[in-house]
Amino acid sequence: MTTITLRLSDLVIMAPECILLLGVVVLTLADLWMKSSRTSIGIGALVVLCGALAAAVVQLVQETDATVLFGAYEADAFSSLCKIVLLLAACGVLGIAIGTPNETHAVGEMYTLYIPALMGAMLLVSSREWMTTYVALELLTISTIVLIGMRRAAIGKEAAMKLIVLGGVSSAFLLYGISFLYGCTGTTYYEVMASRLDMGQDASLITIAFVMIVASIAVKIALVPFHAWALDVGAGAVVPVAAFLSVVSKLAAIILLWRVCVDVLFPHAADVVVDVLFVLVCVSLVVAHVLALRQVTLLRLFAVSGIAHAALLLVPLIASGTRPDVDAWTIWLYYAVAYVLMNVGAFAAISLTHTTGTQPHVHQFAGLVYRAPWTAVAIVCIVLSLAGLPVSAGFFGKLFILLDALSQREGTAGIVLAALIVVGTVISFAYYFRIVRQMFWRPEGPVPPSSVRTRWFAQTVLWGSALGSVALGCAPGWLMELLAQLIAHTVVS
Amino acid sequence: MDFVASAWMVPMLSLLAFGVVIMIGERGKAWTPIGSTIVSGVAAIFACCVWVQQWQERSSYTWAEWRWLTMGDWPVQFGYEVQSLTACMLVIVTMIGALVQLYALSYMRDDGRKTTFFAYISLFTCSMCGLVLSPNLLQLFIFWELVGLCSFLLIGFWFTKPAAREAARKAFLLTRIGDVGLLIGLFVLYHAMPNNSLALIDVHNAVQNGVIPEHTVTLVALLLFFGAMGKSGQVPLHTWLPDAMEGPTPISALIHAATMVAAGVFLVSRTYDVFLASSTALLIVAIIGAVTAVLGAVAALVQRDLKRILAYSTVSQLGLMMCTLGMGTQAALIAALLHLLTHACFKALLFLAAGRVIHTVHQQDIEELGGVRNVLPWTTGAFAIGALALAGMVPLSGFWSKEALFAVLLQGGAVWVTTALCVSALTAMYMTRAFVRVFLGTLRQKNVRASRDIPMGVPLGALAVGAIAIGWPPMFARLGAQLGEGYPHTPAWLVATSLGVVVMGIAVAAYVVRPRVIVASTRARQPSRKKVVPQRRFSGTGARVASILRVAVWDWVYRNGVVRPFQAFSRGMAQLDQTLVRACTEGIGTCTVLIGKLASRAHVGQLHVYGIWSLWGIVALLCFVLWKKV
Amino acid sequence: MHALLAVPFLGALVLACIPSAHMRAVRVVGVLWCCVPLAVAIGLFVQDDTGVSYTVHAPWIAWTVGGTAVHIPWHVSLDGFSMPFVMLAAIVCAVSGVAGFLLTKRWKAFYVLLLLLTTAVFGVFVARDVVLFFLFFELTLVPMFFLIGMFGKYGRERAANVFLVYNGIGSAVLFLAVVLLIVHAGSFAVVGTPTMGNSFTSDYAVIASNLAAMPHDGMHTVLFWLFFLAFAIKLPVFPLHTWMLRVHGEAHPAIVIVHSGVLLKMGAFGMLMFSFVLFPEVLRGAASALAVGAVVTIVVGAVMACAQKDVRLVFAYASLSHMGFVLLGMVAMNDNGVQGALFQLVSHGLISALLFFAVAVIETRTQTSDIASLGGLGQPMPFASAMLMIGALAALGLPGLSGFVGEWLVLVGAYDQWRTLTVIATGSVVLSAVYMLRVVLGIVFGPPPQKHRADVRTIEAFPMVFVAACIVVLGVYPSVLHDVTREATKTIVAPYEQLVDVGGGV
Amino acid sequence: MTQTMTAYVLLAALLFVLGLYGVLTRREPIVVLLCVEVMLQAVALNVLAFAKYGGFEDVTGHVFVLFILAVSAAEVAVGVAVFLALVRQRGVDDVVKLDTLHAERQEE
Repeated sequence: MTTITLRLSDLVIMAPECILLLGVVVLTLADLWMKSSRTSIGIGALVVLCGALAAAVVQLVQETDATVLFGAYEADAFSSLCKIVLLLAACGVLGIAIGTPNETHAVGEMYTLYIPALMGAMLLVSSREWMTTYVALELLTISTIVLIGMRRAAIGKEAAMKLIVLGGVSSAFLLYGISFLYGCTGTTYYEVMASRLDMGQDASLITIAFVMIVASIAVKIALVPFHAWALDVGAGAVVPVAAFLSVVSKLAAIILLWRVCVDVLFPHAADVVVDVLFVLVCVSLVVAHVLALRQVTLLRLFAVSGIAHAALLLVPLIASGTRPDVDAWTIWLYYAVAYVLMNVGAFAAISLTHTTGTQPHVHQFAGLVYRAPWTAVAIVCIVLSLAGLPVSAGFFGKLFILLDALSQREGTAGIVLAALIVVGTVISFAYYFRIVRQMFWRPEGPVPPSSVRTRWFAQTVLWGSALGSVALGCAPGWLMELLAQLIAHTVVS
Repeated sequence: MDFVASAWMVPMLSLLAFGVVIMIGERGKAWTPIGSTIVSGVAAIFACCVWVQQWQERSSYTWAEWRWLTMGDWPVQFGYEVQSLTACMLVIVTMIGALVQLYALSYMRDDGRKTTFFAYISLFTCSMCGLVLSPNLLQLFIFWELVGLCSFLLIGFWFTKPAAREAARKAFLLTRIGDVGLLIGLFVLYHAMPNNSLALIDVHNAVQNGVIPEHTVTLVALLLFFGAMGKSGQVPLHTWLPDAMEGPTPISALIHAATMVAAGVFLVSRTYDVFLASSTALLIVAIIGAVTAVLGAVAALVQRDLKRILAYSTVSQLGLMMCTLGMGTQAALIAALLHLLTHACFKALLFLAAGRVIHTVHQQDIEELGGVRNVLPWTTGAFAIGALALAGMVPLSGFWSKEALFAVLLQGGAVWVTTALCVSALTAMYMTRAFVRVFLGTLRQKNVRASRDIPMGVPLGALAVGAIAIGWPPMFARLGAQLGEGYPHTPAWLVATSLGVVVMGIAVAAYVVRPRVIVASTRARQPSRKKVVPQRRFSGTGARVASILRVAVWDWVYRNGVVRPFQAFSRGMAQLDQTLVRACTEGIGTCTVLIGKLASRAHVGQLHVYGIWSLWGIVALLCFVLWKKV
Repeated sequence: MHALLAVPFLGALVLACIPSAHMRAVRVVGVLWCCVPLAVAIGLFVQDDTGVSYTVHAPWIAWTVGGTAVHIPWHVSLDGFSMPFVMLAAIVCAVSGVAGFLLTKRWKAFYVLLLLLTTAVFGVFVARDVVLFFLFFELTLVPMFFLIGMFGKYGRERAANVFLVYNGIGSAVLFLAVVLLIVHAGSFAVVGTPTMGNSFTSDYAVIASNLAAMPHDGMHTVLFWLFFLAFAIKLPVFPLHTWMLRVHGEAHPAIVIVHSGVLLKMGAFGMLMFSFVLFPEVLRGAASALAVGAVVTIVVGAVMACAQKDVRLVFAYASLSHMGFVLLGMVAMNDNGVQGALFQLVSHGLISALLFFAVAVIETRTQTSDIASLGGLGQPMPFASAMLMIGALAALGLPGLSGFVGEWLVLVGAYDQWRTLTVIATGSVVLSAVYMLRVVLGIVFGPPPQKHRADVRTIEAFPMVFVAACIVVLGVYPSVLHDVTREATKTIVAPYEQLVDVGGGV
Repeated sequence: MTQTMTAYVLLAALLFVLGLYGVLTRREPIVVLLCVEVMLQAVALNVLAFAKYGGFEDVTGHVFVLFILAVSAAEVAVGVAVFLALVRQRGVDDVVKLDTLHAERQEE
């Protein structure tokens, strides 16, 4: 029997999460105490995030590669990179949140609650054990539910209710699948489980368990046909929460799927799982794009388009077949960064033009170019990236993904995937450019010109994302090279 | 000075005139027309020098060094070639061009776009000279089209008149149809030629050496002739030529009588080797020429418009030339060219005289004209000379050239010469009719005063002299000899017959068409034009036949057989494109949006529905996996 | 050569910084800046006479980890093949810039977008790297979308949407094709060895040589058709042309100048460079079918042009027909055909610019482009009418103007292979005269209008004269352009001709 | 021993399906939440059965069950809170009526 010990050095390895934990405690107390301006709490949360970001960067630079808690938590370059991406995204979301008028019952919680949710996401990235995974996942989900439900309008609660029920069911499925795997192996650690699984004996059972796990994670990612909640929940949340859902939660779930597939599923049933994912991705690509065509409610639109991007993010995983190589990881990370940039930017744009008390609608962009020409230009950059047009991060992301898909997966499957991606891209022009049309071709709508306030945080987020997108579009090689170098040894080993 | 070697100066002078005149524009309308006329006069004199020198030296000169284009590995060299035929044509073109410009100084005096007119004429002269001098069929084609352009521009010169617009359009399109044939002919030739050369000398050699297969030669010959048909108004592509009379009369004289319309004959002559190598092509040329000659003459007989009579006469004469060329001998070539030469002279004379009448009386309907003799005695004389020359009266130039034609046709066969004699009789008849109607009788228009107009008079005089003098037998024979070997000799009986036919034609026409003498006081009571029922001598069945023969038949056929069906077809196609094709291509997008709408509608917002979807999703995945496993 | 790309882009940035309130400054700077690329292009053209071509080959994007290395070099080159296109683009963009004066509002947006578009267009023509080409190709989409949608008639937005979606489909297909091409043939490894290596490049030259060394397989066919489809939408080929009619009919003439003058040419450029040159074996099998398609495009375009009521639509269908000639010349894939296609492209670009500039001038005076309600403009507007006339005559292939040379070469080239088809195509020359005369005579000839219409101003006259002069020069002495493209064309058609020689003709 | 385990696993499966059925058919939000809870507890039962009769030496399974209990409790707590808020704000006590966010109102 080994005793569970948690040394200080272990805490250092978990530094980003620890900082977040500490931060959330301090901020909650401060919120109780001060009851002062809500913005200061928000800024405090931002500082906490920056601290965690710094910690993650330091870990990355130091090439920390260690496990704690008997391997339940692993900090390596890839997870550090993922955490950095998530943290950056969360910073953006917080920036949007600070720039958005309060529509919730809460005062400080609307900032502090992001932190535990983010913590869940980060733990998910590092987790190598099912219990940890489950707890992290639920931490993420429940915090998000609270964030959604805090909205004053009833639709917020409705959305929260839907997420609770469907999220609960999906968790149940996940756990049910896990329980069978546990039953076959007697362990909850990924690696041990992978080594103990015996496909000869309980093939069907294990396969069913695998499918359940994949499907329940697909619910979190909102792949078709498990996507329907995402539309309603996205539309029911306030803008920053919707951004969080669409960026951080989704990315975390995708990373989880990636991890689980690589560590547990692929060694035993790569072909089956890849087939399942292939079907899901194909269906998602088609349905999401077509579905988005008619959406004019912005949050709903971005919830749907997020599905398509998520499907795209899974392509490198599918393409690799058995064990993703460095390319797949790098490309995935590149597109994840692009995804964060463009989606956070898009939500910042929504928040900036949004009139409090209404559902964000495409019409809110009407005539923006007359009111705020430079904002309009930034939004155009974001839209270009979303639609995958040059010169933007999204363009190269798509290019890399397609290159990878076609070079890794020869034959029809690769071509089908590629064809679906490009067809989807065309359809996406139609709905993304609706925003552009509104901005440039419509006269100013009912929104008074003053509604674009100088919300510096949201503005900064918008500009940061827009410039980041363009910069990545101009010099994509730089980031690719960097990412490849950073994760090379992690993946190869 | 070596005039032959510097023959390029001739078109260049005209081009220069064109450039300068068009650049200066209306600002220089006081002097640019005069300048342009002087330049063209210089060009004409230069051309004469070229001709004379060429005549004396009896040599041809070719310069083709200017690489215009490189097709494949073969450079297309442009340049100019002076030989007897081209030198002769050069003189005709520049001479008549200069005279017409001189004439136009007066004729167009009050026109607002006078300078444009002169610029166009200069451009035309330049293009025509370029055409004539071309050593290369491609170059020839380029100038061929350019003269067509000038013709189009000048027919539509009075562009505010709808009739002029339609005439211009028709002229362009019908000649264009011919040109396309010519173009295809060039493709065929290009591919058939051993080194892809379109130089005339190479074509000559290739055909002579029999390098090109027989059927290809026939094809090329026919296609070349098709081009010539368009330009030279051969049936059925001739209908543009009468309509082209909407243009100013000097233009009708220059382009639509003397020079451009003769380009078809020139083309056939220039590529005569190709035709000689194919008897089929020759036969077709002869048949179409004969048909055109007869139809044109008949149509001229029934026209009311003075200029249209002349236009149909041109059609008829060109048909005669073509028919002669179809005989396929060296003599035929010479005869046709001689007739081309004399025809240019007297037809230009006739047009200019007619123009003088129109300019003075402002009327060109011969039923409304009469007694112009009293106002314009000199013009009457000039017209008479022209008409007699055209009819083929004995001392005049037309007689000699026609005799040559008859001789050649006789060699070809009795049917041809008979046809030609018929045409000759008809020619005499319609010219007599026109002359009697216009110049004899009583003048109906009042307040008609003819001023003494030197710019108009000089060309008339010069051309009248030409129409008489060219036919001076020794000179004429030498001319023929210069053009080539084998000047035809006409048997005496044929000369007699042809003269008899002409005299008979004149007599019949003079008997039937009496000059109309009207007492001025009765005319004064009926000033309105519509009450004057034109009195036709060809009445009853004759009138009906006349109206059919007026060859408006062709217009009817074109309108109902080609234009209208094509318009309907094109409208139908356009409609189809706007509806069906658009629906098929853009329908994909619409369908996608529709599917999106349906899919979006399916998201009813209810937990249970979403849950059931997810459940079915899992079930489906499980089935899929298990199926895969099995 | 990079100045070509940098100058317009810089201009866009500078203009973006001028406040749009200073309308005069915006317009002056805009127009002048539009002419700078032209000057640069002329400079390059003159220097290039010596036969030196400009090429820059530098690493751009590369990542090398594990077993796979991917290189996307920055390979741009200005050779005999791209030179005419660059010149054309420079001229047309400058003309369009001047035509921007005829707009009534939002000059700043116009010039910024136009300059961006110019950058992208130059990029398309000089790129010798597959990814770079695609990038610039896509980059043209966005400014054009805005330009169409912001300026024009009532239906402009629909036109812009249709433009975006259809060209989007085109570039999506292109995207797929590009990626497949890189994966299929971008390998550095020696062809024929069992492992195809894990190192990819998107350099056009490498891909071309790899493809030439590879045995012909099904993937080649797929790629050929993908590329063809992508560019056939852009060119356009019947029946993929409906979007282009909308653009021609609805956008402002200043934009149609660029669209018709340059953007359609990108389709031909790409089709030649990617479909026909890279896959001669496939072309050999498909040439006859494509030639039929080309002739159908020619004839159908011409027939439908005869029935249009709007000047712009007549010109749009005329463009369709002329692009059919281009396609015919390209599929003939011999010296004359390809040269003719290139010539026809340049000439059509100039002619379109001239025609639509004239339309712009006329439309600003009369507020209509309906043939029936125009007429007799020759009297009040002699200059504009003359220019319209020159454009129309050039378009109907009158010798002495540039249109003829292209058609002549194309048809001579095509006659080599398809007799009947060429004759039919030649017959459509008559139709082109029919519709062009219908338009020109309808507008210029006839009784003059009641109202006074002012003739062109100097600023309007200048570009028209310039373009008309170019048309005349090309028509009178085509070797100016022809000699530039000759060597390039020879290298392009050599593999195909070799193939045909070996196979004993198509 | 294996038979016992099979029985437990079957029971757990039955419970899981029952819970799922309840979630998908019941209209009262609180019952739906309870059914979710039933599903989770079915899993817990499953895990326990494996832990007890699977022949594994450690307590992983038991610990897992504890985690499941705790987390599901938290989830239900949030769920009930949201439910109460909904009832208070809108008086909704039927899941079917929770369709304000449906597609038709969000469309163009």
